[in-house]
Amino acid sequence: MAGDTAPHAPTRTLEPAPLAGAPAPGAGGGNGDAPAATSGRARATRSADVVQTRASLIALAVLVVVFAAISPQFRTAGNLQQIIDAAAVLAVLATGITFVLMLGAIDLSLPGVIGACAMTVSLLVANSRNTQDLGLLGIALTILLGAAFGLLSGVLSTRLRIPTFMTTLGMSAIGLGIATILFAGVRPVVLDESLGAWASHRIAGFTVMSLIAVAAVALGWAIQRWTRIGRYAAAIGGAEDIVLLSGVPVARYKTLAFGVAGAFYGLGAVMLTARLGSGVVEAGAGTDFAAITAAVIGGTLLSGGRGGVLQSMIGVLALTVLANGLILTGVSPYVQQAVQGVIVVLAVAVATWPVRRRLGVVK
Amino acid sequence: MTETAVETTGPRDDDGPAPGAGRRSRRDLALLFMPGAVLVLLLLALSTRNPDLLSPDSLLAIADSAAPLMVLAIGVTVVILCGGIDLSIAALAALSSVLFALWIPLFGAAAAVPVIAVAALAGAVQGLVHVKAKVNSFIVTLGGLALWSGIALVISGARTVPVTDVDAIRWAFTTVAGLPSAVLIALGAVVVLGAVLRLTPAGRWVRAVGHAEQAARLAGIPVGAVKVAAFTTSGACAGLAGVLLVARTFSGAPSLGATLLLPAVAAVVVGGTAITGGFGGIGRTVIGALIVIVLRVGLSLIGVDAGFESIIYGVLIIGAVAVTIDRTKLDVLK
Amino acid sequence: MSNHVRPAAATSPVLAVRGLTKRYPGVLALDGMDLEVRPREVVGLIGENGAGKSTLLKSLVGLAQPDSGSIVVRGEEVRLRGVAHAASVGIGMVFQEQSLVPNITVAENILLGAEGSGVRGGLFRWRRMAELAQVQLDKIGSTVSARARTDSLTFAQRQMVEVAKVLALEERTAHEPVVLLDEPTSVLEREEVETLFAQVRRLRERASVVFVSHRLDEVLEISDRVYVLRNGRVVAEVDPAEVDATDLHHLLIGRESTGSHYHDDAQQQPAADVRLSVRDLQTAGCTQASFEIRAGEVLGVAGVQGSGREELCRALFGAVPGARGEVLLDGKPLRLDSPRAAVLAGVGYVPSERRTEGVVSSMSVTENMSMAHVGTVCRGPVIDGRRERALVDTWVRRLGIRTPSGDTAIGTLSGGNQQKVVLARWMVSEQLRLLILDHPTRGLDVGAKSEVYELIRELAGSGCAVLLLSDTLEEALAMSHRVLVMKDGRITACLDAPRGGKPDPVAIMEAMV
Amino acid sequence: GESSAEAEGEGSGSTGACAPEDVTLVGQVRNQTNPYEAAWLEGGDAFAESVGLEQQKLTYDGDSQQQQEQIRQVLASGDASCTVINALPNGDSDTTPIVNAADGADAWLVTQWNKPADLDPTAYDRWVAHLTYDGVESGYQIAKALFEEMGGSGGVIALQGILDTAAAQDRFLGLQKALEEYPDITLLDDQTADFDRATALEVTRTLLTQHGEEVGGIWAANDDMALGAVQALEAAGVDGVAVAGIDAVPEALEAIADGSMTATVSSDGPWQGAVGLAMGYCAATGELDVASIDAEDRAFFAEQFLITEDNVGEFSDPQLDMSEFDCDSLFSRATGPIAAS
Ligand SMILES: Nc1ncnc2c1ncn2[C@@H]1O[C@H](COP(=O)(O)OP(=O)(O)OP(=O)(O)O)[C@@H](O)[C@H]1O
Ligand SMILES: Nc1ncnc2c1ncn2[C@@H]1O[C@H](COP(=O)(O)OP(=O)(O)OP(=O)(O)O)[C@@H](O)[C@H]1O
Ligand SMILES: [Mg+2]
Ligand SMILES: [Mg+2]
Repeated sequence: MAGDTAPHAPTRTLEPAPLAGAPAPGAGGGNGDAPAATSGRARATRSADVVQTRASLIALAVLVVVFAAISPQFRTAGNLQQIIDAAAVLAVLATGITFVLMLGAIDLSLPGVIGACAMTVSLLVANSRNTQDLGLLGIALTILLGAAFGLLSGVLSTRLRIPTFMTTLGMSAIGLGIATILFAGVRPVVLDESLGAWASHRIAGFTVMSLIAVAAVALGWAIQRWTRIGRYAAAIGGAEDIVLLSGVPVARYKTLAFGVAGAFYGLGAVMLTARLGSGVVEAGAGTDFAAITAAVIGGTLLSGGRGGVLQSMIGVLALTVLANGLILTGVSPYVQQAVQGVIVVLAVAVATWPVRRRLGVVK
Repeated sequence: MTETAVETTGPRDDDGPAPGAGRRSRRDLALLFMPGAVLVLLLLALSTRNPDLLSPDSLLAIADSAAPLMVLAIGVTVVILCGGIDLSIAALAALSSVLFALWIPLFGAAAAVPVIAVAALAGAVQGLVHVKAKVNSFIVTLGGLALWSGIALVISGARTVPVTDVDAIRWAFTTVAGLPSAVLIALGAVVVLGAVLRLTPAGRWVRAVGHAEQAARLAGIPVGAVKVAAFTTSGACAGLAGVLLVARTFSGAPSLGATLLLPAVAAVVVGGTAITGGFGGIGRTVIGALIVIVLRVGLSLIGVDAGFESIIYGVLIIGAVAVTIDRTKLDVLK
Repeated sequence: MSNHVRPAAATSPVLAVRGLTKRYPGVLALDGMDLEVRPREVVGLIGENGAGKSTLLKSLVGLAQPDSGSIVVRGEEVRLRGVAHAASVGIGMVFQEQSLVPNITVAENILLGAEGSGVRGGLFRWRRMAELAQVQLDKIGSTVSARARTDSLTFAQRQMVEVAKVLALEERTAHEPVVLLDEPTSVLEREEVETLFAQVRRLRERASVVFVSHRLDEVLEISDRVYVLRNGRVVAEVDPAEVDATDLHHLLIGRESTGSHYHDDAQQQPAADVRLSVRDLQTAGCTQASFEIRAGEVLGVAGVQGSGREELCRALFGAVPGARGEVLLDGKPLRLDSPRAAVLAGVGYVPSERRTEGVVSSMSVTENMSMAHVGTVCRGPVIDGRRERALVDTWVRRLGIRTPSGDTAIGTLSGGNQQKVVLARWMVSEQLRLLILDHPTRGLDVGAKSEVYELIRELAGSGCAVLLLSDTLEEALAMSHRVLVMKDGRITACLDAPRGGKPDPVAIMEAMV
Repeated sequence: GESSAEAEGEGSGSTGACAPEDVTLVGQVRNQTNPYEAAWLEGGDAFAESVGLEQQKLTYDGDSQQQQEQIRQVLASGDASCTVINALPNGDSDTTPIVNAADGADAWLVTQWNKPADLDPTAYDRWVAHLTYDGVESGYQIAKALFEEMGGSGGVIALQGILDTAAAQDRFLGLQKALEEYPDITLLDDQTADFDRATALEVTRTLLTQHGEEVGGIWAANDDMALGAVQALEAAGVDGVAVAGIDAVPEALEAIADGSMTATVSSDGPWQGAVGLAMGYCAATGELDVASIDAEDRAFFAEQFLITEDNVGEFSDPQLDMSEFDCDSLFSRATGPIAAS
């Protein structure tokens, strides 16, 4: 038979094996979309993981380079600050939603939760509507409220066994309802100076809010890396049935992951309120899709178990740079949205193109 | 070993003594009719606050209101069945409404045909990108959402495009034998799509791809083609929905119907179709769309404040799903 | 070989099952099962597909709730609520590689849900985690790094991690654990089986083991006592020292094994015309493969894990992206880029991974069977329900598939029956010209295996070419007319294996490694 | 008036004959989550109370489909000939179906803000009136106030509303008109911020980086965006940039009072909420003969008020003057017919 004397044997470990391979139960749910698990296939998936993150980074870099080349304003230090400041809220929200996406679940509750939390915080700190002046305590209570919303989403999803798409969609409506009731026709203007300073006071050129966001992201990353909530969320997203078989109370940890996410949304709502200067019911409109898109662009997949807080941050920066750059390069407002949509798809497509064959099932 | 997994992910059997075969199928039957029962219960409950809701006129108005949503929802059902998601439907419907309004002077009533064809093509493009570049359908269609609304904005000059020749769209808003024609058109779409999915191999292919794409591929099912076809169908349905919207507002607009996305997906889920794919069907979505519409309009008519209305909507929609979905069909809950 | 030194018969059992009954819709899976497991012994469990072995094991870890009967652990009756509960009384199960989470580290997997001092104050202490996991890995002498990501391990390595994970039970209970192994060897090569058996013997020093396998010789080799199950009941309890495989076979299927297992006498001479001709097939894992198969010929492919034989087969079916080469089926070029094209050209493929690649488990037997060639039951574009039912009934009867009805979800059938449905999926087509079988008898009981062999013979007899990747070398030799041997992605030999003149396995082994 | 009104009256004339207690009052706005529309509904409530009725409040979340569904359902429940609807159509395209539905059900209708140019209330018996504000005028007025504040020279940036709305387009036209009169003012950039506060904040910050010192003023198509811009200026630590908006939401009034905003324009939401119901109520009870209303008043621009530092005190606590809703003084705020564009 053909050439027994190959100059060198196939390098079995150097290159990741293609899809075909040894027996491989996608360990996860019945849909077979869980990460494949043979050595060959697994190595492929994992390297696809790495490649995807790297590709997102490259896409971000390309965006930066292109905009910098076209627009002199884009290159300024002031604009860098602006981008960081603009990314702050989305960064916090995306950190939160990453915990949910890691589970393989989805969260559409942001508009409602943020609306309710924004109204709550603006009514708890010194404001134009009532005589409350809880200051930091008010902010803490708001974050707790966000966490409570998250926990409720989690409890409803896991105990009633309802798809998270639906529970969180319903939760969004409930949150908006609560926000509307709290609003009662008059917008509470935030008079609390320290909260106001979040948006206006600068330290080393960055707003307080940006620094808080950095801290929050770091905290999110730490939770993901060092706590059961974070680690189990990844494991559950990787193979929920197996985690269950190992005796882990999956429902509890899913719920807690939603709770953590909710706390971040609560913080995000406080930041938005600080920025807007008053309690706005619709403060969270559109943040659900923005946060999910950011996370997914960064390589946190909707199927769960892949990505993470830091990856999501790549997406946050990419989206912010894109919005900023399109304005600075003078793209007509009429087509900005369309251009943004195309670039997002292109960026993801180009990023995955080299590994598309190894990706297996893509939903 | 292979079996181990099958068994462990199989139906949960923790509900006490073994149900006999008979009881089991009764349960299935109950689940089958649950969405319908929820719909009836909701109507009855709402009518205690507003008895007019049950009048024939009112019921017909509900059906009429539901028509565009229903058409959108059955389209996205096909995509969801094969495991994906289509977020572009509402934007595509808006674009279609603009195209329809612009093309009526050229083609008259027949403008609906090229409009639906263009929408189907748009769906197919998204499907191809998803299949060929292996980009998550969520992202592809999210990009689509932005792109189609951008195009609609540009070709309409960011304005509402009025329909000058109302006769050209009369077919879509008259009544036939006492029934609004929009309802009949929607039902026609339901019947055609339902028949294709039930009677031809297409339905199985879609479900097989949704349940176990790899197994489907290795059984020789043209997985890529099935997915592209699903997105094409979804696009075509969005096109038809756009046409129905024009017949409702006598104009096309770049934001017309853009708010129907989440209600449409909610209709699919409330009907009992698994959001993870594989299980469910068109008929369920029809009931789901009606439930969503009853919730949307019914609640605003029983006279509670906007805040409470929203809360009740949230609670009821979660409650509706809680009783309509068949949990044994969801291996892992996402 | 174990020397079958029985522990004192008087020792009270660690685990006893009394009158256990479990009913599924249309099936009595357990029918008053009685058995016991004593301290430090290996209990073999054999039975046909669907005899209730897995159901029993699942009941023992709280994954299935029996309808009646009792489970007694160390003299105390328990009602197991779930895996965690079972673990707390010292019962653990190896679900094979199925039960490792791919995207986390080995240490996390081993300690999953029971991190102990690996988590302090709610925070993971990664160094401690690694140490704790290493203790378990050391027990079985595994060299795997506790910090490695699980999906970077090889198949055999993961199996070891699996065992280490179950052994971690010891740390959590005051008692010696009972370890349940459900068909752990069905996907292993002989070498790996040896490693596993070494672990099991070591395990017996400190635990009891229940071992399920369809390979009777293995059961005889490792067990101290063997229960034979049939229809949810124990029909015999035997001492491995006193029986041989033939006796077990007899007990198992209730009748004498008919002649040769492999139906050697049914092997016919293949036709002269070349059915499939492969020139320079090239993929990432398999280089310059060239060979031919004649109509009616069974071509075996032998090779160790990673030899590329699976990739070769998948490439022929169009399931390996980027495969190149000149492949002619009956003289016509075969596209290598789509399974669909292969199916339309008359090629069939039975993947080794039944659960994720073979069946769509929540769809019905009928739908699974007619999936590939649904055209044969269509009238125009519409599926003809009556014709389809008739076809399925025919094949259910012909292959003796045990299913409550054609509408049953295939996932609830036993593995053997699922496999038969997958085979039928290809056999329904009149135009089947080449069938690629990847480990077709994996997980099948001896009876079912024999039936599958008969089917393969029949298929070949009718002129279909068969490419066969076997579980064992013995199987490959017995079933094939010729055997290709692969190593490191290359074909290293091609041996004739005519009836009565089968080559020496040793020669093949040499070409393999 | 056009004769078509009389000609088409078939049985259901243009004069109502409903007993006051049989009238159903329906007020429909986008949502109750912003001060302007909340005030609108309160005005409606006040009017309803003054005639011993209750207003049914509908909100549709800025969702055209939901608005249509609600209208259809309100009209489908039984006899609608004594139903009065005061609606804020979501967009131009939504007015036609609302009008047709009301016409088909013989309900009394008043619409505000949005209407396609070729749709004329005089062609209908029971579409009492359409009232709106001259967007060109409001855009122009605040632009002038803004430019004056800037001393007649410098650079401005414009924040547009949702691009496909007439309001956004007209107001922007007004800005351009003012720009022609002030040659020393340059429009540095215009971007859309979707009438949204958070978006306006981001866009403004980006534009500030781009144009830096050049920015002397920010023209916003509504107050929400203006307030977002104010917030952005504060965050960027920029002083001395004038900001103007439209709508006179309470926060904007406060901002004008404390000097962080220059001007806004009030349309008087409570009055809008009340007057629409009042028109329908008078028509339904027969006190107002729709056919006899001056054609110029069937589709009119209502009076709007430029608010600056000088007069902000008068607007900070708006009170409804109930005498404005007597059936014979309903059109007192009309400033002229809607110019066909
Ligand atoms: N979840 C389930 N739902 C319905 N029937 C089931 C389920 N699990 C098992 N069964 C049925 O119970 C019977 C016993 O199955 P079990 O899996 O215990 O057999 P087994 O001895 O393990 O077979 P194999 O050797 O093929 O693994 C079979 O007929 C099977 O079809
Ligand atoms: N690009 C590559 N470079 C080097 N080696 C590769 C490459 N791609 C695949 N391989 C190796 O080739 C082997 C192909 O494995 P395959 O599963 O086909 O083996 P097999 O002989 O079928 O095993 P088994 O008999 O157990 O099924 C894999 O082990 C993989 O590591
Ligand atoms: Mg292999
Ligand atoms: Mg079994």
